[in-house]
Amino acid sequence: MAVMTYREALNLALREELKRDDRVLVIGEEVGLYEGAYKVTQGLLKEFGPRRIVDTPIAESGFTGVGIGAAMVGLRPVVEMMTFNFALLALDQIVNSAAKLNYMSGGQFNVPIVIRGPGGPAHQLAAQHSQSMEVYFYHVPGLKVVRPSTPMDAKGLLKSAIRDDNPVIFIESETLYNIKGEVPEDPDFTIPLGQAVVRREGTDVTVVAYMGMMYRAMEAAEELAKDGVSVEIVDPRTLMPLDAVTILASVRKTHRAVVVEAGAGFAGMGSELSAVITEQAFDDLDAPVERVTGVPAPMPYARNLEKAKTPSKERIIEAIRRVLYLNGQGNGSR
Amino acid sequence: MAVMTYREALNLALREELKRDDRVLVIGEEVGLYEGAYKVTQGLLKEFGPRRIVDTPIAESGFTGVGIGAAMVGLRPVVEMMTFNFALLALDQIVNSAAKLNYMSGGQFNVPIVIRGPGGPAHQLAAQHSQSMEVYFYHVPGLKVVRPSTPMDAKGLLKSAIRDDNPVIFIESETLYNIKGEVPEDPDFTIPLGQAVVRREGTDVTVVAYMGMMYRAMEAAEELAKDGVSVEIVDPRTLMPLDAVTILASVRKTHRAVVVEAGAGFAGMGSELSAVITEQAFDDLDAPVERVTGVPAPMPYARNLEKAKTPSKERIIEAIRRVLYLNGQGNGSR
Amino acid sequence: MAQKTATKPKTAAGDIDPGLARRIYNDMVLIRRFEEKAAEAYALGKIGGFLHLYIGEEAVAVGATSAMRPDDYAIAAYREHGHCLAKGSDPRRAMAELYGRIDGLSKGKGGSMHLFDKSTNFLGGHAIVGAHLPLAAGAAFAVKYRGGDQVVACYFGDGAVPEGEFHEAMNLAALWKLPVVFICENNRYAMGTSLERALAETEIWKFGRSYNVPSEAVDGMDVLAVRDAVGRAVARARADGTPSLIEARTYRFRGHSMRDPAGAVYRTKEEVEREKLRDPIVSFRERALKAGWLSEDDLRKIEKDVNDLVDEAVAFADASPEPPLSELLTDIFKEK
Amino acid sequence: MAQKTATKPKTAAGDIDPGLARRIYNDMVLIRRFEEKAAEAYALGKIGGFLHLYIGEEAVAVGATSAMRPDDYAIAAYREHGHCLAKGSDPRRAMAELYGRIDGLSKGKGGSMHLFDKSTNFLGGHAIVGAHLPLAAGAAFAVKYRGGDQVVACYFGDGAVPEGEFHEAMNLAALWKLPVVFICENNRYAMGTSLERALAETEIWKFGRSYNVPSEAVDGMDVLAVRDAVGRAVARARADGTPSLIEARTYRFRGHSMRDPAGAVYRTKEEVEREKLRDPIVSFRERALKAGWLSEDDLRKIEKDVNDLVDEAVAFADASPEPPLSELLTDIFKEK
Ligand SMILES: Cc1ncc(C[n+]2csc(CCOP(=O)(O)OP(=O)(O)O)c2C)c(N)n1
Ligand SMILES: Cc1ncc(C[n+]2csc(CCOP(=O)(O)OP(=O)(O)O)c2C)c(N)n1
Ligand SMILES: [Mg+2]
Ligand SMILES: [Mg+2]
Repeated sequence: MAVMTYREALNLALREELKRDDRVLVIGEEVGLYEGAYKVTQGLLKEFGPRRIVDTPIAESGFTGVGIGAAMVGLRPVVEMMTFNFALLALDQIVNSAAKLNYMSGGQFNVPIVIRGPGGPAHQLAAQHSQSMEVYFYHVPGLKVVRPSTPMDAKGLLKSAIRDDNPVIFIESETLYNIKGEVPEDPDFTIPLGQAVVRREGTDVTVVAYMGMMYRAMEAAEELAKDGVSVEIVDPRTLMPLDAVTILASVRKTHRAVVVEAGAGFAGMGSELSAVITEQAFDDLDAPVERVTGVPAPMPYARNLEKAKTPSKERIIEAIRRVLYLNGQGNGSR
Repeated sequence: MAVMTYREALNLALREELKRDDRVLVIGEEVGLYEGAYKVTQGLLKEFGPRRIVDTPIAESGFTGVGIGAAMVGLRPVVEMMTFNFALLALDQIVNSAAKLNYMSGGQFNVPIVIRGPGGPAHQLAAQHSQSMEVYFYHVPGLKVVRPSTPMDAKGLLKSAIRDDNPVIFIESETLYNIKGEVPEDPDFTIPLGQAVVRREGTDVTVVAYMGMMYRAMEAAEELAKDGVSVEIVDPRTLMPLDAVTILASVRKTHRAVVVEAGAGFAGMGSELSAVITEQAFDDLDAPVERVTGVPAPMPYARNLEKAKTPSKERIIEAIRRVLYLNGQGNGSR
Repeated sequence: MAQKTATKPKTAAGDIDPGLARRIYNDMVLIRRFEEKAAEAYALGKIGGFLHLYIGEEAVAVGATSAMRPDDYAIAAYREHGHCLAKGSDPRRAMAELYGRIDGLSKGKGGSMHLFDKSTNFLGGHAIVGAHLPLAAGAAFAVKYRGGDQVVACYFGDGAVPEGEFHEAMNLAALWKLPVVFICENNRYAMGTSLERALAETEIWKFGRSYNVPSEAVDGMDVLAVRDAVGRAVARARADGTPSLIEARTYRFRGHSMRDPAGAVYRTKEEVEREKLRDPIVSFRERALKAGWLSEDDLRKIEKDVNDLVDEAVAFADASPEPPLSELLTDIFKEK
Repeated sequence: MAQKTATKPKTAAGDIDPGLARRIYNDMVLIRRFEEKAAEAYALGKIGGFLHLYIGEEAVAVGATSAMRPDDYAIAAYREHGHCLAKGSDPRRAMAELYGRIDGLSKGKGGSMHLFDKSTNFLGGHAIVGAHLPLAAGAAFAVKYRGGDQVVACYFGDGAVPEGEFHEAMNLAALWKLPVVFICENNRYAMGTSLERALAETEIWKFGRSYNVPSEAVDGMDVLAVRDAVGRAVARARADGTPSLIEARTYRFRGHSMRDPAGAVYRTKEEVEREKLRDPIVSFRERALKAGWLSEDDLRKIEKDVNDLVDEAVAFADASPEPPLSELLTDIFKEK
C-alpha cells in the first residue's frame, strides 16, 4: 500500500499495463509530449516512447475509430478523451462500431478498447465543458461503464478495464484527480468490473452515490450521525454491469433508499436505481426511493449558479430525512 | 377530418407550415429530388422549389450545424435525418449547440429547429440501422422530444414543433408510416407539446406506451378484456416535457402501472416513468410498477431473433397479469 | 508525390497469365451470379432488410484484391458482397448470412450489410457511411505497430467523401504513414444524389492533394486498370506505409437497394443503358478471348462452375436453420 | 479560382486614412489591455474556469473586422474576447461576463468561452473545436435565403483543421456558395500540438483547393495585410456568395490558457521571444507614426483612453452582482 493521488493511481495503472502487455498503447490529444491535459499520462512518453504513447490531432471520431480498428485486429488501445464532453464527436464510432462489432460479426471481432478521461461537473467550465456524460453510454448494449471514486478503485478498475476483451467507457473526474488514498502497488492487484462496494456501514437508510456525489453523501452521513441517523453508503463503481445484488442487500437491510446523481436526472442513473430497487425490494421498502439529482439545466458559468446546479449536502440530507419521515413532509417530493 | 396515412399527415403538416411561414425550410439527405428516403417529403420540391427544400450531401454534423446556425439568425429549419441512427454523427451539434445556445447566451440566441426522421426498431435492418434513439435526447436540458403514435398526432405535434422557438427532436417510425387514421385538415389544428393522451379507458391497470409498443399494448388490452381485465392505456406523445399529471391521474385511478418501451431498458423511458410513478403515487400503488423493455442486446438481423428482441404482446400481457397478481408470481420479476 | 493530373482515368496495358485471367473472370462472375440469386431470394422474401447490389462494379473489388496478398486486410461499407467474396469467403456461408441463418458468416446476426470473415481478414460490412474509414486506418495502424507488412484496402463510395470521417481518416493515415489504400468506388451517385450535388470538387482523387498522398483516378470498369493502380498503391504502402487515394470510376447498374429497383428518378434510362455497355465482365471476357488468355471453352466452364457453386450456396442457405433464440444474448460481450 | 500559390504570405501596401488608423490602433490596444486585466483578475480568482488569451493575435480580428460592415456576422471559438470587442461589444459587459455577473453579455451564464452579443451580430463564443464552422455556414445560408448581402466571418484555429467539421463546412459552403469567410488563425499550435504533428499538409490555405474556393495565406501579424485579404474575400462573398479560406499566420504570445502559463513545454523560449518581435501592435504603431497617419500624441491619447475604459470595465464587472439564483432555470427554453 502507498498513499497517492487519484491521478497517480491512474498513471500507475497505465504504466503497469503498458509494461505487462505490448498490445496496450495510449492514444489521444496531448497524451505524449504535453503529458496529458490533466497530467494523467505524465512520464509515459519518456518511458514508453512514441510507438506506445501516441499524440493525435483534434479528430475524436477519427482517432477513436483508429483505436477501434486497431482493437479489431488485436491491439488493446487506451484512448484518452481530453474531457469526455468531446466523446460526443466520437459517439457514432463508440455506439455503432465498438459496441456492436462483436455482435454483428457473430463473435468474430471483439473490440478490447478503453476510452477514458475526465467527465462530469468541473469548476466553472460552463455548459459545453461541464456535464455528466455517463448517461450517453450505460444504456448501450455492448458497452461497460466505470466511474471510479477513489484512487484505489481508479487503479484497480482501470487495470481490469484494460484487460477486458470488450469496450469499456471509463469516466474519471477533474475534481478528483488530486484526492489522495491508499493504493496497492502490487501489479497484480485489480478490482473486477461489476462489483459495488459499501463505503460506509449504516442501518437506517441506504444512499447510492458515486464520484463527487459519494463524497458529498459521506459529509451528509457524518452530519446526520450527530442526530443519531445511521446512513449506509453504497458506491456502484461500475454502472454497467450494475451490481444490483449489493445495492439490494443494503436496501433490504435499511428499508430505505436515496439515490444521488450529479446529472440532470431525467432517465438517468437515479431513475434506473430507483426503478430496480422498487421492483426488487418493493415489500422491503418503508418509503419510496428518493432521487437527488442535478437541476435539469445546462451548466451555468457563474459560480453561484454552478454551485446550485449540482446536489448539495443539504439536499442529500433533506432527502434522507424525507425517506425517514423526519421532516414531517409527505413522500415523493423532490 | 380526412383519413390519411401517418406519412401523408407528416407531409401535410410540412406543406401547411411551409406555406404559412417563409422562414420554414426543409433540409436533409434526399428530401428534394428523391422526395425522401421514406417519401415523407413527397411533392415538396415541386411545390416549394430548391430554396425551401434543400438536398444535402452525406454530412450530418455539417448540415445539422447549418440548420442550427440558420436558426440562430431567424430561420426555422426542419432538418430530416434519413434515419435517426445517423443523428449520432450530429449529436455534438444537437447537444452542445442547439440545446445550449439560448442558455449560454443568456437568452440572446434561441434555436427554433426541428430535427425529424424515423427511429426505433425497423424490419431486419440490423444493429446499426434499428435502434431506439430517443434515449440520447430526452435527458438533455434544452431539448424537447416528441414520439407521435398516430397520423393525427404526427400532424398536430409536428406543426407545434415547427412553431416552437426551441430545438425539438421529432422521432417517427418506419413501421408506422403506412398506418391510416383520421386527421384534421384545418391548417390551424395543432396539438400542444407536453400533453399525454388516454388511448383506451380502463379501470384495472395503467399501461404507458408509445409508438409501436402502444399498438402492441392495445392488442394485449383487447385480449385481456376477454378475461374481464380492464386496461387503460396512456400515450405520453411528448417525452420531454413529460405530462406526468395525466399519467399519474390514471395510475391513481387504477392503482397499478406497466410501462413499455422498445429500447434496451437500462435507464430508459421505462426507468423514468417507473421512478416518477413510484415517487408520486407510492401510496396509491397496489403493486410495484412493471417495466416491459426490449432485450438489452444490439438488434440482430435474423428474423426470429429480431422478433424476440422487442417486447411482444405476450410479454405485455404477462406483466399486466403480474401487477394484478393474476399469475401467482411474486412481484418485481422481469 | 506521384499525383496523376490526368483527369482521364488510366486504362491498363500489358499482358497477364491465364491463371490470373481465370481467377479474375471467375471472381467477377461469381459476384454477379451470387447477387442475381440474392435479388431473386429477396423477391421471394427469403432475404429481408436492405439489400444493396454491387452489380456493375465487380471490377473494382476483384481488380484490387488480385493486386493484394491473402493476408492483407479489406474493409467496406454495406455494398460489400463483392469485396467479401473476392477476399475468398465461402459463398455458401455468405448467402446463409443474407438469409439470416446460423451457418451464415456472422451466425445470421449481421445480414447483408454486415458480412465479416476473420478467416480471410475481411473486416466487414459497415452501414454508417464514412465510419469504416477510421477503422481501416486503425487496422493499418496495428499492422505498423506490430512491424508487419500487410496492407489494408478500404472501399467506400463517393457519398462518403463529404463526411468528416473521410477527412479525419485521410489526414491521420497520411500524418502517421499508415499502410492503407483508400479506394473510392465512384459510381456517381449516393442514393439519388449525384456527385455534382454533393461535392464542390467532383474529381475525388484530387482530395488526396490536401493530405499529400499519392492519388489517381482509374477506370473502374477495367479490372486490369484497377489492378495496376492498386498494385502501385500497395507497393508504396508495403514499402514504407505510404497511404494512397484511388478513385475508381464505376457505375451501379441496379438501384441503390432493392427498395429503389429502377434507380430511375435521379438518372436517365439512356445513361444506365450507356453505362451497361461498359460492363466489366463482358469487356474482360472479350479481352481474355482476344488476348488468348482464356478460350471460349475455358470461359464457359468457369461460368458453369460458378452457376453450380451459387446454386449450391442458395441450397445451403435455404437448408440452414435459423439461429437458436439463445443467440440473441450471446456475443453482446466476449466472455473470456 | 484565385489561389495564391505563394506560400510566403502577402503583406499589405497602400495608404489608409487617419480615422481608420485610429480605429485599428484603438481596437488592438483595447483587446490587449482588456486581456491583460482579465489575466490579473484570473490570478485574483475573480474569473474562473478556462481563460484563453488572444494576446499577440489582435491583428487578425481587428484587421478582418475593419474590412467588414457592422451588420456582417462574426463567430469564433473560445479564444474570442478579441473578436467580440472588435465587433463593438461594450467592454464593461464583456468583462462582467468573464466575472460571471448579471450585467455580463450573457448574464454571467456563458463566461469567457461563451461571449455572445446579438446587438453586434456576434454569434459567439464556442468551445467545441470545429463545431462553429457549420454554424457559420448556417448563418451565411440564412443571409442568402433571405436575399441579404451580409457576410459571415468565421474565425477558428489551426487545431480545427483536422476535425471533420472543417471539411463538412467547407464543402457545404462551397457547394451552396454561402457568403462566409473562413479565417484560420494559424498560431502554429493547438495546445501543445504543433502543426507538423497535426496535419499532413501544414500550408492550411491549400485545403481550400479541395473545395475550389479562393484561398490564401496572409501575415496575421500585419493588420493591414489581413484587412486587404479579408477585404478581397468579403467582396467576393458579397458579390455572389463565394466563400473563401484565409490562413492568417499569427502567434500566441501566452500559454494556451491560464492553466498553461508558460506554454513552454512544446515550444522554445527563443521561438516565443522571436515571435514577440512581430508584435502587431508595436509594428502598426511604428508604421502609423512613420506614415504620418497618427502622431505620438494621438497614439498616447488612444492608449490612455483605452486604459481608462478598461479600468472602468473592471470596476463595472466588480460592482455587478452575481446573477440571482432564479437565472439557473431561465433561458433553458425560450418562452413565447
Ligand atoms: C452516416 C449515414 N448517413 C446516411 C446513410 C443512409 N445511406 C445509406 S447508403 C447512402 C448512400 C451512400 O452512397 P455512396 O457512399 O456513394 O455508396 P453507394 O451506395 O453508391 O455504393 C446513404 C445516404 C447512412 N447509411 N449513413
Ligand atoms: C472537439 C474538441 N476537442 C478537444 C478540445 C480541447 N481543446 C480546447 S482548445 C484546444 C486546442 C485548439 O487549438 P487551435 O484550434 O489551434 O486554437 P488555439 O487555441 O490555438 O487558438 C483543444 C484540443 C475541445 N475544446 N474540443
Ligand atoms: Mg455512390
Ligand atoms: Mg492554434
